[in-house]
Amino acid sequence: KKTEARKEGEILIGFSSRDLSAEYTAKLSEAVVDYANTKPGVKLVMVDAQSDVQKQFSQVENFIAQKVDAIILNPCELEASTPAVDRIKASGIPLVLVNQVTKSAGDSYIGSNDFDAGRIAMEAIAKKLKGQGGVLMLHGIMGTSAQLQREAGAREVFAKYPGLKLVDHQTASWDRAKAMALTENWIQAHKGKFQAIFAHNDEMAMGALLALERAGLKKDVTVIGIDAIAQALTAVKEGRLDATVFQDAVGQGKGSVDAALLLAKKQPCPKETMIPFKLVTRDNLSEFLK
Amino acid sequence: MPALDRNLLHRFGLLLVILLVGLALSLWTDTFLSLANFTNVARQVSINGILAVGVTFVLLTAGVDLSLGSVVALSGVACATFAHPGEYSVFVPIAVGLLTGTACGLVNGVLVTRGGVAPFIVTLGMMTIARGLALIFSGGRPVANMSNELTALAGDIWGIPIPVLCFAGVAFVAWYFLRNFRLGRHIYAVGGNENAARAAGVPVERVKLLAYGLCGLLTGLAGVVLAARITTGQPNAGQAYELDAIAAVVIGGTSLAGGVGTITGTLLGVLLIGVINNGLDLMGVSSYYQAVIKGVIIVGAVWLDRRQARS
Amino acid sequence: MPALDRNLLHRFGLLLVILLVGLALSLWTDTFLSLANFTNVARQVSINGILAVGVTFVLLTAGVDLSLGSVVALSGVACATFAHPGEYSVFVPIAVGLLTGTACGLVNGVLVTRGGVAPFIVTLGMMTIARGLALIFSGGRPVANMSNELTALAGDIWGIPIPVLCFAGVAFVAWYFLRNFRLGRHIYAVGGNENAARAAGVPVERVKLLAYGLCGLLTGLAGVVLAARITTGQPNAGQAYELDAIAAVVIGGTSLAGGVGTITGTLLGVLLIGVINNGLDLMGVSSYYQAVIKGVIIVGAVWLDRRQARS
Amino acid sequence: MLRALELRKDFGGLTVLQSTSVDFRPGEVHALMGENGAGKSTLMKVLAGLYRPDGGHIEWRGGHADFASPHEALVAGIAMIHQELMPILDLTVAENITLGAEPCDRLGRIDKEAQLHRASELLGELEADIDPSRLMRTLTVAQTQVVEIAKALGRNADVILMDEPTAALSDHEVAALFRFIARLKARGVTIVYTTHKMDEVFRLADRISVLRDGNLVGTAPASEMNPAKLITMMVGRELADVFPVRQPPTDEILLEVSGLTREPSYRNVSFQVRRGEVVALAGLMGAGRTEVASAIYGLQPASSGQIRLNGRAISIRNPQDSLSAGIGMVTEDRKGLGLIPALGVGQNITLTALRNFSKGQFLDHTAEAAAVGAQMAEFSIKSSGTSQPISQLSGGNQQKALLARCLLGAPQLIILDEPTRGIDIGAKAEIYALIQKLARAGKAVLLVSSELPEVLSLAHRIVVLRRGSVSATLEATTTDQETVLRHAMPL
Ligand SMILES: Nc1ncnc2c1ncn2[C@@H]1O[C@H](COP(=O)(O)OP(=O)(O)OP(=O)(O)O)[C@@H](O)[C@H]1O
Ligand SMILES: Nc1ncnc2c1ncn2[C@@H]1O[C@H](COP(=O)(O)OP(=O)(O)OP(=O)(O)O)[C@@H](O)[C@H]1O
Ligand SMILES: [Mg+2]
Ligand SMILES: [Mg+2]
Repeated sequence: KKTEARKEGEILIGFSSRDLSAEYTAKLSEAVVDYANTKPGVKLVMVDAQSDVQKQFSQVENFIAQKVDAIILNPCELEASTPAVDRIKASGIPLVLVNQVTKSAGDSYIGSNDFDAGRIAMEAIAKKLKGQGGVLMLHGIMGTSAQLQREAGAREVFAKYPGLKLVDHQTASWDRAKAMALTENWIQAHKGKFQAIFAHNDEMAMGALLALERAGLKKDVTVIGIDAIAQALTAVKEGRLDATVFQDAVGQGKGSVDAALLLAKKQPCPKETMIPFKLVTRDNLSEFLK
Repeated sequence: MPALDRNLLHRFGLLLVILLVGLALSLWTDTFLSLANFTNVARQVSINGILAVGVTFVLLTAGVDLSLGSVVALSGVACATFAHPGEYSVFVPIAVGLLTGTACGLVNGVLVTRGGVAPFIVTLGMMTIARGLALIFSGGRPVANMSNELTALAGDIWGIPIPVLCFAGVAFVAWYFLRNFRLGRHIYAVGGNENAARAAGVPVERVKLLAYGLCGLLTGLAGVVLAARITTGQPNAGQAYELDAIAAVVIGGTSLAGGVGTITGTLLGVLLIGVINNGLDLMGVSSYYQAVIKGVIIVGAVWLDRRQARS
Repeated sequence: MPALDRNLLHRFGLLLVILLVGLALSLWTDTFLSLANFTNVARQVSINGILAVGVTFVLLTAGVDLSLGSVVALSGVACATFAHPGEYSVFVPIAVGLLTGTACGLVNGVLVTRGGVAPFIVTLGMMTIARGLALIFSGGRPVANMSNELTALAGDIWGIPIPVLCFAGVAFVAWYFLRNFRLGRHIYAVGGNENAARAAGVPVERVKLLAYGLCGLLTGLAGVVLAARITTGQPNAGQAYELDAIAAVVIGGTSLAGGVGTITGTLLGVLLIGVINNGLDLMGVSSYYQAVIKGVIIVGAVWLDRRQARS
Repeated sequence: MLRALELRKDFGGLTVLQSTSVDFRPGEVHALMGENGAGKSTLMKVLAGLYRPDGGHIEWRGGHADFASPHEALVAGIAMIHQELMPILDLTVAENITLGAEPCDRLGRIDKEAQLHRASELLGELEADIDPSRLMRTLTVAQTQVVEIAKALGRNADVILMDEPTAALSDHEVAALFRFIARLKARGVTIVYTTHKMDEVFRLADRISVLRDGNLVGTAPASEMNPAKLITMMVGRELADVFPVRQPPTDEILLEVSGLTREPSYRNVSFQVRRGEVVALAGLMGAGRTEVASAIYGLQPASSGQIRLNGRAISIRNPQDSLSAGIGMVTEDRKGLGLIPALGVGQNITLTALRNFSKGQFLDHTAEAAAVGAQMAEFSIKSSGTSQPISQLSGGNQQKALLARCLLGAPQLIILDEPTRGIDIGAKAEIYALIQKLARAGKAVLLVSSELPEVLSLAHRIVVLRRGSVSATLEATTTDQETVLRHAMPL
C-alpha cells in the first residue's frame, strides 16, 4: 500500500528549510510544521537543505516531481537560490518565500530584512555607547546572505557615527564555541579598546558573553545579538545580555502556511508581508517571553 | 580483463541494496517510479558524480583529496568572474574554471610527490587555502550576473540535462582510461604497491601527479557546472562535498589503501547516495530521522556488499 | 623504548616550526607572550586535544574516526539533558556523557571488526547517525539550563582551567598506556601489519575494539567539557571537529596507514594548530587570509618536519 | 661492461657498502656471495638505480652511469629480480609481469592480447603452470616468485641482477630457471646472481665475488673455488659439518593429526609427531604443505579432521588457540605474516611472548630488553640496535628475528615453514643445530622445506604430500632423494 498516496482533496505543501541546525530557522520551521498540523486536510512535508544551495535545488525538484500543491521555500541564498525559484515558477506551482528573498520573486514573500536586523542591533550599540567607542563584530559564515546583509546594516551605522570604531571583526561561523575562543583571543589582543560586541546571531553572542563573564569584563562591554533565541531572552532577562533583535519566527511560519493555502486554493494573497525586526531589551522583554 | 568485468557481479550486494531501496520507494510513494523523477535523480547526482569519478583516481593511488568542496567553490568563483554577459566568449569562463581546478590539483600533486607530505595534510591545507582564495577573489560576496550562454550549461539537450551528459561522458572516459590505457593501469599499480611499481620502472611520481591533476580538472568541471546550475559563483559553496564524493567511491568498493576499485563501483555508490537522498525527501521523512536512516542504509549496504563479496 | 623516546627529537622540525611561529608572534604582537594568553591557548586547544589523543588510538590501528564531531554533540546533549539544576548529582550527567561517547565508539568498533566494513564508511555513517540522534533527543533545540556544578567543569582550579587539566591527564595516561601496557604495544602491532599481528597471537579484533572504545570515551569527555564550556548541550556543535583532531594527529607524525605515531607528536600537532589560530586572531588577520595562512603553515610545517626526518 | 667503482652506501650513519669495486663481463654468470647483511642486496639495488650511491660510481658501456630511478636503469638495459617479493596483489599475473613495459598502441592503450601472450610465453619458458589472467592475490609465495622472475626476464635486459631468485622455489622451477639462464648467457647477457644455496653457485657461476661487512673480500673464477674455500671467505672461519647428528626420538606422541581436510587444498591428512622428533612435510610446490601447517597453527583452520596434542583433542580456530596450547610457527610469508615493519627488531621479537615480560598489563621493560639481548645474541642477529625498524634489516636477519620470536614463547611443537629461506650458510648451520637441540630437549618439530637435502638430513620421518593427500610416510635414514621425489610427483 502506498502510505504516501494522497487522499482526495488533501492539500500537499512542500517546505524546504534553509538549515535546521541553526536555531532561528529551526524555530521558524517548527512553527511552520506545527501550524500546518492544526489545519485539517493539509499535509506538509519538510526537508532540510543544510545551507547547501545545490541540495535545496534538488529538494525543490523533488517537490515538483511530487506535484505538490504549493511550496514554501526558505532560500539559502539571495543570488544562488534564484534558479530554484525560477524552476518552481516554470512548473506553475504556487511559491511562498519566507525569511529570505531571491533575485526572482515568488508569489508571496513573508519575512523581514536582514539588513534591518544588522542596523537595529548596531543602532542599539551606538545609543548605548553614546556614539563613542570600540566595537568588535562576530560574523556568521562568510559569504552567506545573512552575514553579508547583517554586516551591511551594521556598516551603515558605523558610517553615521564617526566616533564608533570597528576594532576588529572575524568570522565565528555562527558557532558558540568558536565565538567564545575568538572573544578570548580578542580579550588578549584588544583589552580595554572595545566597549561593545555585535554578533551576527545570538549563538555567537552567547559565546562572547560567556568569554567576557569568565574574564570578568562583562560589566564594561555591551553585547548584542540577533534572533531572540530562548537562551538569549533568558540572558536578557537576567541582565547578562544587553539586547537581541527579535525576528518573529512564529509569525513568519504561520504567515507562510496561510499564504501557501490561499495560493493552493487559487485565492488572492498579498504579494509581500513584512514582519519587522524588533529590538528586545530588559524593558520590553515581557512582550517576547511566551 | 576479468579483474574488471567481475566488478558488476562483485558489486552485486550493492546493486541489490539499490534495487531494494528503489523497490521500497516505488511501493511507498507514487512519485519515485517516473521518468521525471529519474531525470531528477540523475541531475542531482551529477555534480557529486563528477567529483566522485575524479577522486577515484586519487584514491586508487592510495591518496586522498579533502579539498574537493573548496576547489569547487574556487573554480565556480573564477568561472563566474569571467562569465558576465557580453564580456568574453563562453569558452573563456569554462576554461578558467577548469584551469583553476587543474591548477589546485597539480599543486596538491606536486606537494605530495616532490614535497613528500601526506596527501591528507596537503589536501586539508588546500581545503582551507582554496576556500580563503574563493572568499578573497569574490570579496566574500556571490559573483552573480552570469551570461545566459554559461547558465545554459545547466539546461537540457534532447530532454537530458547537460550536467547528466557531462557526468556520463566523464564516467565513460574515466572507465575506458582506467581499463585500457597504460597510464590507467599504472594508477592501479602505484596504489597497489608503490615500491613494486617503482622497481618495475613505473614513473610513480608522474602517475600520482596525473591522478591529482585529473581530479583537479574534474573538480573544476564540477565547479563550472555548479555555478551554471545556481547561476552564481558562490564562495561558500561545496561545503563537505568531498565527504559525499569519497563516500560514494568507498561504497563502490574502492579501497582507501589504494590499488583496488573501479568506475562502475563508483557509479553505483553515487547512485545509492542519490537514491537515498531523493527517496527520503519524497517520503517526507523528517530531516532528523533522514540523517539516521541515511547513515544506517550506507553502512548496511557496504556491510551486505562485503559479506557477499567474501562468500 | 627508544622507538618512542626518539620521538621528540624526531619531531624536531615540528617543534622548530612551533617555536618560529611563537617567536614571530611575540615580535609582531605584544599580547602573545603572556601567561594569560598561554592559559588561553591551553584552554582553547583542550577539546581538540582530548579528541586528538582519542583518535590517535584509532589511527594507530590503521583505522579512522570521522564521527568525532557528531558524537561530541550527541554526548553533550545527553549530558546536558541530565544536568538540570537540582535533579541529579553532578556525576550522573558526566557519566551519561562518557557512556554515550563510549557506546558510539564501541558500535563503530564492532561494525569494523565483526562487520568487516571499512572504518571510513562505518564512522561516516556514525557521523550522520549521531548528529541525527542529537537533533532528535534535543528536539533540535539547545539543551540549556545546566547546573552550576556541571558548568563549573569549565572553570579553573589553582588558576588552571579544568579542561586543560583534563587534557593533560588524558594525554599523560594515553602516553603511559601506549608505552607501558601490553595492549598499547598490541595497538602498534595491529596497525603495523594486521595479518602478522594475528599470526603472532595478538587478539586483533579485541585490540581494535578497545581503540575505538577508548576514542569514543574521550569523545564523550570532550562532549561533556564542551557542554560545560558553552553551558548548553548543542545538537549542532562540533561540526568538522574530526578534521582538526585528525589533522593534529597526522601533523604530529602519525601515519594514516597505521602502526607509527606517538602521543607526544599528537601534542605538538595540537599545539601548532592552537598557536596558529590564536596568533592569527591576535594579529587581527582578516578571516579570508587566515584560512590561506593557516593552510600554508600546516603544509609547510609538515613538509619541514618530514624533510628533516629524512635527512 | 658493467663496473662498480668504489661504490659506497650509507644508511643514516651506518656504512653498508664501503668502496666496493667489481666488474661484470658480458655473457658471464657472476655470483655475489656473502653472509646475511653483507651488503649484496644493497650493491644490486645501487646498480639497479633503486639507491643512489653515496660515493664512487657505476661504469656502464664505457661511460658514467648515474641512474636516478629504476626506470632509467631499465631503459639502459639493467633489470633486477628483487629478494623482497613485490607483487601488486590486485592486478593480474600478466599485468604484473609486463608492468612498466606493457605492449601499447600509439595512443597508450594496452594491447591485452599481446600482454597475455607475452606473459604466458615467459611463464612457459620458466615451465610454470600459472594462468596469466589470475589475480596475484591468489598465488602462493613460490608462484609469486616465479612471476617476479618472469617480470625481470621479460625486459630483454643486457644485465639481469638476480637477488636470491630461487629462495622460494622447488627443484623443478629452479631447473627451468637455470635452463633459461643458460639461454641468456648464450645471448651474451650478464647475470649477477646471489644465493645462499651452495650447490647452485657451483652449477651456475663463472666467477664468484664474496662480500663481507660491505667490503669485497675477493673475486675468483668458479673453477678455482670449492665450497669449503668459499665458506671460509664468506664467514671468515672454517665451518664444521653443516648437519648435526640426529638423536632418536622418544615414543611419546605429542601431535596427532587425523583426517585433516580443507577442500580443495588438502584432504584426509593424518600423521604423528613424537617428542624429540623432527617430521618433515615434503612435496612439490602447491602440494598443500603450507596449508596443512597453517591449519595446525590456526591461520586457516581445517574444515574437518582432528588435531590432538598430548593425547587431548584441541580445537584451534586461530593462532591464539595454538599458541596457548604450546604450538609455535614461523611462516613462509615473511613479509605478509611475519614482520611488523615499523616496529623495532626487539619489539618484533617479543611480540608473541609479550605476556612473559609483563605483570598484568604492565610491561617490564628491563626484562624485555634482557630477553631481546639474549635472543639477538643467540641468533646472531645483525642490526644497528634493538630499536632499528625490522624492515631495514637484511632479509636473512629478518628471518632470524622471526625464528627468535617463535622460540621465545617456548612452544612444545614448533612448525617451521621454509625456515632457512634466505639464510646464509653459517646461520643455516646454526639453525640446523638449533632444530636438533630442540628435538633433544623433548620438543617436536614439524618442518616444511623445499630443500630435499635439508629434509633428508634433519628429519626423522618424512610425510610426502601429493596434491593435498599423503602419498607416503618415509623413514629419513632409509630413504633417498629419488624415493621422496617419486612419491611427490603427480602420477
Ligand atoms: N633501508 C635501510 N635502512 C637502514 N639500513 C639498511 C637498509 N637496508 C639495508 N640496511 C642494512 O644494510 C645491511 C646490508 O643489507 P643487505 O640487504 O644488502 O644484505 P644482504 O647481503 O642482501 O643480506 P641477506 O643475505 O640477508 O639478504 C644490513 O645490515 C641492513 O640492516
Ligand atoms: N591465498 C591463496 N588463495 C588461493 N589459493 C591458494 C592460496 N594459497 C595457496 N593456495 C593454493 O593452495 C594450494 C596449496 O598451496 P600451499 O601454499 O599450501 O602449497 P605448498 O605445498 O606449501 O607449496 P609452496 O609453499 O612451495 O608454494 C595451491 O594449489 C595453491 O595454489
Ligand atoms: Mg639480500
Ligand atoms: Mg609452502
